[in-house]
Amino acid sequence: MKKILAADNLCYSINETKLFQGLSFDLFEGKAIHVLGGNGSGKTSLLKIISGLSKPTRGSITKSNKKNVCFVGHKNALKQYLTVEDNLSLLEVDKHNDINAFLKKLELSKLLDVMVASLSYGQQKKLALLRLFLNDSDLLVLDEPCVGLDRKSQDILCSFLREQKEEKKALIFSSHISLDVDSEYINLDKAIS
Amino acid sequence: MKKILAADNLCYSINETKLFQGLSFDLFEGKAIHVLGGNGSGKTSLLKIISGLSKPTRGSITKSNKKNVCFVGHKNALKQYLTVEDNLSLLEVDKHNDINAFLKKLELSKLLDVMVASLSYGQQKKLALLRLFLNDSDLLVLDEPCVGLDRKSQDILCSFLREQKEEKKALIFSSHISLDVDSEYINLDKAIS
Amino acid sequence: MKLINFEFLKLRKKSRGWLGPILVFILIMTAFPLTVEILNKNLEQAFFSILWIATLLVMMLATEDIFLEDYNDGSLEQMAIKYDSLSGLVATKIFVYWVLIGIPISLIGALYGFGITRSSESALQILPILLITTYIFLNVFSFGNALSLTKGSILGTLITMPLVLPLLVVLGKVVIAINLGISFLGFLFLLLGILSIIILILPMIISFVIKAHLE
Amino acid sequence: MKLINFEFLKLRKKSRGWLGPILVFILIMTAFPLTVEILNKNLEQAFFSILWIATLLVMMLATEDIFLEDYNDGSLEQMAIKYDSLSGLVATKIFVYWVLIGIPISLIGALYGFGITRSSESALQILPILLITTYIFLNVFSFGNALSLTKGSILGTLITMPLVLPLLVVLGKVVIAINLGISFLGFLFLLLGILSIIILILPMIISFVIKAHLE
Amino acid sequence: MIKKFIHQFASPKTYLFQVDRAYPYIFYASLFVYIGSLFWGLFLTSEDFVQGNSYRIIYLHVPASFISQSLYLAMAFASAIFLIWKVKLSAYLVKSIAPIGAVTTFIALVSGSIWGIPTWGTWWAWDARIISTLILFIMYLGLISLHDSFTDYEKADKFLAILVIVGSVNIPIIKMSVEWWSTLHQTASITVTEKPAIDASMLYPLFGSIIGFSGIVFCLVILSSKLQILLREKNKSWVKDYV
Ligand code: HEM
Ligand SMILES: Nc1ncnc2c1ncn2[C@@H]1O[C@H](COP(=O)(O)OP(=O)(O)OP(=O)(O)O)[C@@H](O)[C@H]1O
Ligand SMILES: Nc1ncnc2c1ncn2[C@@H]1O[C@H](COP(=O)(O)OP(=O)(O)OP(=O)(O)O)[C@@H](O)[C@H]1O
Ligand SMILES: [Mg+2]
Ligand SMILES: [Mg+2]
Repeated sequence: MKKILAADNLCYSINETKLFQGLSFDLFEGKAIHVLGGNGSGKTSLLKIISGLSKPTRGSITKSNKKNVCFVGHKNALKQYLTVEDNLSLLEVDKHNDINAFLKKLELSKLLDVMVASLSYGQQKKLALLRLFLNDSDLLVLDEPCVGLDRKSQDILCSFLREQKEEKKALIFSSHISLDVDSEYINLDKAIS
Repeated sequence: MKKILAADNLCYSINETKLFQGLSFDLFEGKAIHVLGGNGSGKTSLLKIISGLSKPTRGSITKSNKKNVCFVGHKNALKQYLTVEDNLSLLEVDKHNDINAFLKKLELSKLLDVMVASLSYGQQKKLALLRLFLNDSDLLVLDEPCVGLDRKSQDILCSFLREQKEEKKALIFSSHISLDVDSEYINLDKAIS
Repeated sequence: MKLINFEFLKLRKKSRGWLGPILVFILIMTAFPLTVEILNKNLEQAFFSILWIATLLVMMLATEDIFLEDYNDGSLEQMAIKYDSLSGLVATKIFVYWVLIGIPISLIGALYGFGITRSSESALQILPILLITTYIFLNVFSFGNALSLTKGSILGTLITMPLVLPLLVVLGKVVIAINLGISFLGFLFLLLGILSIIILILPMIISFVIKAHLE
Repeated sequence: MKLINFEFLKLRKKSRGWLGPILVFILIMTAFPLTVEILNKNLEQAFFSILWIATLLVMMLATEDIFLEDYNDGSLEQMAIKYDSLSGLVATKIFVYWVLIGIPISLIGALYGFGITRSSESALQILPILLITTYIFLNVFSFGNALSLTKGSILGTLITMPLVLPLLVVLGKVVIAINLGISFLGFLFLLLGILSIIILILPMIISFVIKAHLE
Repeated sequence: MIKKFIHQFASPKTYLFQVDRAYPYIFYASLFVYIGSLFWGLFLTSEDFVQGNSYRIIYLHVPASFISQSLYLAMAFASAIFLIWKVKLSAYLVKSIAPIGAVTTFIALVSGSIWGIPTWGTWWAWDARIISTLILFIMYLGLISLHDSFTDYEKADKFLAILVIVGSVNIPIIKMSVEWWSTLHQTASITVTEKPAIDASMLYPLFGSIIGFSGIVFCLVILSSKLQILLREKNKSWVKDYV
């Protein structure tokens, strides 16, 4: 099994507030990690560090393949003033053939001409998840991907994640609701000193 | 039992897309309604109509007391560039004495000097919920109040809602996760023609 | 009263909101002599043009997110639920903007006028004109911004242009009156008249427009 | 190449983004004769001052959310994850802004120059100067906006004004050169030199700043 | 090697203790020099032929103008060190110089304006050097507000340093402004290469006042940097001991 990610003794603090200290873990291909913790425990901060957006205060992150990370965060990276279709064309996509299948599955295919701003909250989230579905990265970093999704879309997401695990992708995600994906747990509430 | 809200034959459509049709229900004091429905089924639209923000395409809404609605939506109504404390001072609050108690309960009391922009997603949501907690309205309209909250905060929210029910407030909320509050259900998926 | 306090707090804390426009104004007025070299005669002649246009632009800048911010973060929703009509809120907002931005800019403009024309009389004449003009501009641009609230469009700018241009003509006449020493009181009353009509009507229209946006 | 297409699409569709600044420019240039009455001599003298200041302001307006929008909606995050350095993206963005806003404004400015000075020669001389100047302004203001990314564009303006004011001085000299019929080629090369340094260095600095913001 | 050396030498702790020892001497020495030159300049020299007594404000104006630019250069230097070697101390220094620079620039502006009334007959002129001093003042304000607008100190330091360095392109412009434009304002009367253009009886006290004033401002910088260090490192154990 290949090691996709190794975190060694990560510490992160903002203005003297320590969020986590001495966090070490490995992530192998085909495995998933579910980051747990209360609000403000540092889940988003950890995931940002993993995806390379920010740097830990101390400790180090080693990735097997630096460029191949897919990150889906609280922010949707959608252009509100463009239609769904235009937003799709802005998406840098690896699997072009699957677009229509996914649009149909997520019940977005009728909304291609609608401006993103007038979509419902969950529909926007689904559109943002297309970035994940159409991507071919080795490491998937998801920050609360289920927020605002209805049951059906949650199931689609989970089954997609399970598929990805079988395809030897590595997953790390945070979520307050439990996802139906086999995973190890990291609890940040315990990591606070 | 007093009737707080009566909805009669509500229809709502945007650009020829019918979201719901012929929706009729009553809401009595001390009762709760949970609005169900998939993404884009019109939950937010319905709640906006109820709180008076928009008007139904057809049908009518009658409220016992027009001015006394508390609405918590997807948008937090927080000023990102102000500190938590300043945001609180902007909040029009009915129960001044409870502020500190709630801040403590929600673990926000240490963050008074922090800018809202640097709070975590869930912390911002909790701050937005203070509008609800400190308010003394008869009709509480909540659009997915649980989004991004951790288990503990969800429990605080639910127990607050149960209290409110006992105090003869009327509740109507939408949520994809089930809340531990006794309520009737309205399913908008079935209301689509 | 509470509303005024709230708006004051918000605008004051958002330094980009109020200090920003004032600084831009100062910078325009300071930069402009740089572009004409030190031929002081030219300076004086162009001064008023620059003054009016700077005022216009800065008021436009200042009102840019007078409603947009509240709309985006959901505060407007909350207000709309609480009050039947938003016109009180709108009028308050514009008033606060005027106090925090319009008045300082009028004072600074008059000061520059004094510095450049070297005549304390004309500076004193500019001051009331500026005070009224800034208030009018703020109202008109707020209207434009309310119209183009969600679309990120230039609809607002387009619509306000025909409203603002005639005002500039009046201001041009004022300058001539001041330069020739003709009484400028007539213009003052004209502007005051325009202002009082605008103050009465525009907030109501703006409130209506905003409510429509929130649907 | 893909980046350029993306940015073109985004800016084009956001009419407030590109048509807006152009309209504001036209507004200023049209409004200004109104404020100086029809004393045509004054007009010509003040024209260049107004032209430079209008250009400066409109470039400032145009870049206002060159990065902010992408930052707020999370696109910048995605880009930063994808690429080691954002300087390519930054340079592309600025280039697209120049093509869609800078070039039209330069053309319109030259046209106004022709209309007011009635000399096709000076209009032709203004054009390259404007083309270069707008590009420089866009770069500098982008820098300011990157620094003040989350804090509002006006802080950015405050920061960058001291950087652009010296440029205005140069522009002032250009006008004198044009008016006196002195060769303005020296200035052209000076501006070109400034531009080429800025084009090389600023996108890198901006990219660094943005990365820091995303942390 | 260099990096290690700098880090050792420039630890806020060492700095603080060194500075504490040297500070009183510098302060009293420069106070003495400044007051001495003021005394000399104000009471022991004769009236200027053209300007009368008003020229005596020179002992405030020139030192303030001089130091306001020097402080900016110092900031640029410290910023470079901070960005290259990540020396925290220099970030603290940059932050603590900014407000003092703003104040001295302000003094230069005001004293110049006051001086302008008797000599030029106006308190303000659209003169290149005056405007460039104003620009410097605005730059200081910009720097201060940039740092203030971030609650995250690390980011704030980084941004501040970048802006200082980019902004330093203005310093030569301010220096050269008098030569490049035809202006009302004096060109440099003291240069290294040429013979001074003013009388010795004015020159020496002027020199003295520049040195004295600089020393006093230097002490202010030290004070403010001390404050900055204590503020920023308040959670370190040695700071608790120190206080
Ligand atoms: C607001 C108005 C003024 C400002 C902003 C200003 C600014 C400056 C600056 C930046 C310097 C340069 C210091 C240096 O190079 O180290 C300077 C030097 C000087 N200023 Fe002013 N000044 C003003 C008014 C005046 C007036 C009215 C006078 C007297 C007529 C004056 C006389 C001088 C002299 C004699 C020097 C020394 C030149 C030298 O030896 O380098 N200044 N001023
Ligand atoms: N300037 C600051 N001062 C103090 N604390 C800060 C500051 N900036 C950020 N924080 C804290 O850093 C933490 C950031 O947490 P993060 O966003 O990683 O939480 P999270 O686990 O994702 O929470 P959520 O479940 O709510 O999304 C928060 O607790 C926040 O209060
Ligand atoms: N211009 C338009 N054209 C077509 N459909 C539109 C338009 N504007 C809005 N809609 C549709 O109206 C619906 C709005 O639904 P609403 O926001 O009420 O959903 P919701 O039930 O709250 O969903 P969610 O669970 O995702 O929050 C969406 O299905 C959206 O696609
Ligand atoms: Mg989070
Ligand atoms: Mg919804």
